[in-house]
Amino acid sequence: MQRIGVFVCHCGSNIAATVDVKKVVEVIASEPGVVHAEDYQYMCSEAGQEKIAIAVREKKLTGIVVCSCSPRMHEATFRKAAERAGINPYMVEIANIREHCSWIHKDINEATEKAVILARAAVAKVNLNTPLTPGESRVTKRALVIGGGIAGIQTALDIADAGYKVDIVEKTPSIGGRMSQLDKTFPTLDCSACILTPKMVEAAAHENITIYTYSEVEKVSGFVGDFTVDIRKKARFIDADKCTGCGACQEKCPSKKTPSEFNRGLGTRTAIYTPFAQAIPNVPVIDTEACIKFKTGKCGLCQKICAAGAVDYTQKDEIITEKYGAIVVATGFDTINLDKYDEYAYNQSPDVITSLELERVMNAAGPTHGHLERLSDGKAPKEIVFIQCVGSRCSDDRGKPYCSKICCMYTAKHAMLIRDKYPDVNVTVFYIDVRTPGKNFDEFYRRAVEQYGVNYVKGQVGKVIPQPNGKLLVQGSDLLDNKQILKEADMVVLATAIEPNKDVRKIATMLTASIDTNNFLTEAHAKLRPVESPTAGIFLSGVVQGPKDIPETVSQAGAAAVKVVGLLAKDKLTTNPCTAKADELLCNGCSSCANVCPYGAISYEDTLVNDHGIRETRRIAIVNSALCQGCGACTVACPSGAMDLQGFSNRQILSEVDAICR
Amino acid sequence: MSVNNEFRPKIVAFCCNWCSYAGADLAGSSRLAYPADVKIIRVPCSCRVNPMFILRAFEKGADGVIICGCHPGDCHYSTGNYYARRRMTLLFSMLDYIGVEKGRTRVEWVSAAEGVKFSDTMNDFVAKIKGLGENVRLGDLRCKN
Amino acid sequence: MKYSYYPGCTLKNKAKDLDAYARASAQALGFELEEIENWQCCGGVYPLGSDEIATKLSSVRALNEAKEKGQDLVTLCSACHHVIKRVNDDMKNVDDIRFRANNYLKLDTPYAGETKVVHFLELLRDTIGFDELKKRVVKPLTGKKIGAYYGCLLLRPSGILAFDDPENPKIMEDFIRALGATPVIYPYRNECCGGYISLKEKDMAKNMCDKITESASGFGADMLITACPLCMYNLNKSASKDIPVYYFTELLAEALGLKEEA
Amino acid sequence: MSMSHGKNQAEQIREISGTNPLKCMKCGKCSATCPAFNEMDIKPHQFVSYVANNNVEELVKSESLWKCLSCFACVERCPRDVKPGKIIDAARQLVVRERGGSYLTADEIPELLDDETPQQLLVSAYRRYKR
Repeated sequence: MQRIGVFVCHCGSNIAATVDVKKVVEVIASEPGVVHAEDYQYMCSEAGQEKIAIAVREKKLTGIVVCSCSPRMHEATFRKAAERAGINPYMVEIANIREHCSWIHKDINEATEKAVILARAAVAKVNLNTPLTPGESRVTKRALVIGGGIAGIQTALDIADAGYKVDIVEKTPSIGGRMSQLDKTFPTLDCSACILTPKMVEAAAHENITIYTYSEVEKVSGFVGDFTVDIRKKARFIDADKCTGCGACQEKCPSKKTPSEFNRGLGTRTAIYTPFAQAIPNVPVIDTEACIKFKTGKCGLCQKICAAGAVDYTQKDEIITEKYGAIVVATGFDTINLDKYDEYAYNQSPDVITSLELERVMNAAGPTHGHLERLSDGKAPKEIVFIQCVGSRCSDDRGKPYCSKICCMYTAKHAMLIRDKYPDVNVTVFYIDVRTPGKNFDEFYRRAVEQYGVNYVKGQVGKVIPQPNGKLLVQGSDLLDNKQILKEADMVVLATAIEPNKDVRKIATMLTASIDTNNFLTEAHAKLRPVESPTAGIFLSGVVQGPKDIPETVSQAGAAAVKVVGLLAKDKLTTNPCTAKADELLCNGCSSCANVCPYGAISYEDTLVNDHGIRETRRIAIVNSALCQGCGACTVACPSGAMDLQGFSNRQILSEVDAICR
Repeated sequence: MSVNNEFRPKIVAFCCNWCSYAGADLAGSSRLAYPADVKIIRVPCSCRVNPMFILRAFEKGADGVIICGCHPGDCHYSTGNYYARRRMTLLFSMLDYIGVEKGRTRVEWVSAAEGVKFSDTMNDFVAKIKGLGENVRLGDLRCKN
Repeated sequence: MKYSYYPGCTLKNKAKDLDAYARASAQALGFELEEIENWQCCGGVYPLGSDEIATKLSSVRALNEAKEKGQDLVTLCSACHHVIKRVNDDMKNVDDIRFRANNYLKLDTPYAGETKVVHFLELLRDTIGFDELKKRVVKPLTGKKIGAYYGCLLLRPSGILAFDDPENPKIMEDFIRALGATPVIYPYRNECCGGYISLKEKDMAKNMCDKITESASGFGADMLITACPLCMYNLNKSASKDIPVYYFTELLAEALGLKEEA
Repeated sequence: MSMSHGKNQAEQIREISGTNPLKCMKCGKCSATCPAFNEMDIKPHQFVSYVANNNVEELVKSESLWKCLSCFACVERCPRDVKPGKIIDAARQLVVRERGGSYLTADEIPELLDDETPQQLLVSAYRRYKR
C-alpha cells in the first residue's frame, strides 16, 4: 500500500464553483492508502507545488493524486514537482475534475459526487503504480519539410540558418507554391515574384538545404528524433546535372495543348516543361501523359535538340531513404472545386473566373500577358463584379464552414489594382461582411472604397445569368436598400473558398498526425502550441494548420523552425517509460504480440527461466523499449496474459474500473 | 441512490489519450454538457482496452461501457483502433448472446477536434442506457453493496 | 422489365398526350408500365409542414403498392415525381412521419421507404441509356434546336430529388441529343414558371414565363420541352413570346416513329 | 397579449417548418435568388429574421405568404441550410389552418379557369391556399 497525498485544486472558481472541493477532500481522506488530503486555490502555482513538497516531506508520501484540470494540461507540471520533492514522477496521477467534471455539469451535488469518484479511481490506480524511469533516444540532426511553398521555404531557411541540415520535398516540378502564382500581394502591393524569387534562390543555394522537387513522401516510420522517410523522386526524364536550362526543348516540343497547371488551366504548356520562368530548379520535366514520344514512340525532338544531351527517356523513379529528427508539414492549400456552385455559372461561362485565376490574368507572365480581358472573346471588360464568400462560411454540404480569411483582402487588392490600371472599368463587390483584421488591412480596404471608388454592395449574389449577347447578368441582394438588383457585367470573379491540399490526409496518416474534419492538421494546443502537432516531432507551417495570409504564414513558418531547432539542438530525448513488458514466467513465445506491434519492437529470445524451481530455456518475448511507443495492442493480443503495459497495467485499469463502478 | 429514485446509470468510457480524451477535454472547455453518469478512464489507445476490462465493469455493476478512439486511419499508433474495432465487434456479439444488450456497449470514433461529437455521443449513449434500464446480466451480487 | 406506374390526375385529363406518348415509347423500348390500381392524387404540392401526415398518405399508398409488387415506381409528371419522391424520403428517414403514417394506414407490413421512385427520364438515362436510345431512334429530329425546361420540381431540393445538378443539369440535354436534335442551353431553364401562382396572380406568372422564353429564344431555341403539365400550361398561356412547348414524351415518340400510332 | 401571441406563433412556425432561423448569417442570398422578390412586401431574408426575433405579427399578415412559389431556389442555395421557403410555408400554414384564413374560396374559382387549366393547377393552388 502506498502513502498517498491527494491535492484538490479550486482552479480559481473554474472547479470550486461547481465542485465542493472541501467535501472531496473530506471523503477522499478515508480512501485506502490516502494519508493526506488538502485543497488549494491553484495547485499549478508555485505555492501549490510547494504544498506538495511539504506534504511529501512531512507525511512521507510515496504517491500523489492531483484533482485538477486535464492531465494533458498539467500532468508534466505535477510530475516535475513530485520529482523535485523526491518522488518518482510516475507515482503521480491526475483526476480530471475540470474538463471532465466542473465545466460540463451544473448541479453541485452531482459534480461533487463525480469528482469524488474520479479521485477514487486515481487513488486506486496510484496504489498500484510503480516507479518508472524514462529511457533515452538519439536525435538525428536533420529536418524534413514537406511542401516547397513560401511556408516550407521560410521554415527551411530558418532551420538551415541555425546550422542544421534540412530537406524540402515538393510535389510539383518547382518550389514556389501558391505565392509564385500571385501577381501582387496585400497590403503593400509588392510584386509577388519580386519578393518570393530571392527566397527561392536563397533556399536553392543554401549549403544546408537539399531540395527534392517532383518528389513525394512515400513512407514514414520511426518517431520523434528518429524518423525514417522514403521519398519518391519521380522521373523527370532530364538529367539535372547536364541540363543547362536553355529552354530549347520547350520551344520545339510539338505537344503544346496541355492545360497549364501553373496558369490554373487558362493557358497551355508543352509536354516537356518548366512550370514558370523563374522555376527552381530550372530543369524541365516530361509529362508522359502528353508526350508524343511516350505515347507513340515517335518524336524524340527534345532529345535531338538538347545540346547538353540531358534528355533521358529511360529515367526511372528513384526512392531516397533518409533519416530525420523532425518533420514539418507545409503542404498549403488549393481552391475548392466549384461544380456544386453553378448558380454562379463557373462551368457555364469562361468569363466567370476564380480570384486565383484572376491573379494569372493580371500577371504579365500569364495567359493574357497581364492584359485584363474576357477569356471568351478577348474584349476589355467595362463592368466587373466580385462575389465574396463563395463556398466559405457554409453549413451545407457544398462548402466549408470556416472563413477562408484571405478573400476580403485580396478582393480589395484586385479591385484597387483594376481601378488603378483601368480607371474606366467599374468594379462592384458583393459582400456579406468585410473582414480585415490585421496591420494596415482595414485601411487598405477603405482605400479601395474611398480612393479608388470601388462599389461595395452588402448582400450575396443569388445567380449569375449568362446573356445571349455574351454579358453576365448578376442577380444579387442589396440588403441595405432592401432590393434585389440586376447588374450587367462583363466578368465575374469568385472569391473561392480555400481548402487544405488534397494530399494532406494521406500525409497526416503516414505521420500519425491528427487532422480535423476540414482536413486542417490539428495543433497540440489551439492557443499555446499552435505550430506543433500533438504527435511529437511533427510541426505545422502555413495554411495546413488553418487559413492564413502571407505575413502570417511567414511568421508561423519561422515559429515552426524555432521549434524544430529546439528539438534538433538536443543530443538525446527522454523516452516514454510507459512501455510494454512480458512476464517471462507467463510468456509462451507464441508470437501473437509481435504480429500486432506497429513498431516491430518485439522480438523473441531463448531465455533461461526459473519457473518455481523448474529451470528451462524458453522462447520469451522481449520488448525494445526504445522502439515501443506504449499503445498496448500487444497486451490485449497476448493469450497468456504475460504482456502488460507499464503505467497502464491490467491491474491499474481494473482498479479504476472497480473504483468507478463501486 | 438518488432520493427521487430516478435511474442513474453507471457508465464507463474508455478514451484513447490522443483523440477521444482530448475530444472530451474540448467538450469540457467548450462547456458542452453531458450527464455526470459518464466516467472516463484514460488509456493510451483504444487497442489497450482488454475485453476483460469491460466484463469486469459489467460484473461490478456498470450499465453501459463505451470505447472511444481515433477515427479509422488517424490512430496515433497507426493501427490500434482497427484492432479495437475487431476485438470489440466479437466481444459485443458475445455479450449480446449472453444477454447484455448490444445497446449497452458501443465503439465510437471521436477526434481531438470533435468536442461536440463527444458530448453528443455521451448524451445519446446515456439516453439509450436509461432506456434499457439497469443491467442485471453479469452483475456479481457479491459486488453489490 | 415491368414497372409500377403512377400517372397522376392531370395525365388522365388535360395532359393525356404526356401519358400516351410515354406508354407507347415505353412499349417500343421494351419495358412495361403497370398502372397502380386505385391510385389517388398526390396533392400536386409536397406538404412542407413537418406535422402534415394525412396529406402524404396517398403517396404512401402508391409507394406501398409498388413495394408489394416488388417493382420500382415510375413517374412522369414533375409534380407527382416531386411529391412522391419526397414523401418516400420522409418514410425512409423521418422517424416521426413514418411512425404516424403507418399508424394511419395499418398496413400488414409497415412501409419504410423501400420503393425506388424513378422518373421516366431517369429510366431512359440509367436503365436504357441514352446511347442505346440513340440507336432506337428511327426518325432523328435533326436540325431542331430544343431548349430543355426543367423548372423547379424535378431538381430541388437536390439532396432528396437527386435528379441532376440543380444549377447546371444535363439529363434533358442528353435526351435531346439522343433524339438527334441540338440542345440549347439557357440559364433560366431551372427557374420557376410560377407554378400554382398562375391561378390568381396571372401577371406574376406571365412575367416569369417571359423571362424563361426570352432567354431560351435568345440563345436560339426553336421550341421547349417539359415534363410538367403545369409548366406547359403556364409557358403556353402566359408567355408573350411565341415559342412552342412540347412534352418530352411527344418528341420521344416522334423520334421513335410512334407518333401517328399513339 | 400580442407579444406572447407573437412568440407563440413564431414558435409554431419554427416547429411546423422544422427549421432553425438562428443558423442564418444574414447574407441575403435567399432574397438575391427569389424569383418572386419584387412581388413581396416582406422579403425572404426578412422572413428568417422575423421568426428568429419572435416578431411575426406582420409576417402572418404579409402578402408575401401568397407570392412565394415554393420553388425552393432559396432553400437550394442557402449557404447555412436555413430553408426560408419552409419558414414562409409554415407561416402560410398558420394562417390557412385558422378558420377563414383561406386565400382562395370555391366561388372564386370558376372565373379563374379556362379550357386548358390543368387539374394539377387547381389541386396545387387549393393545397397552398386553403386548409
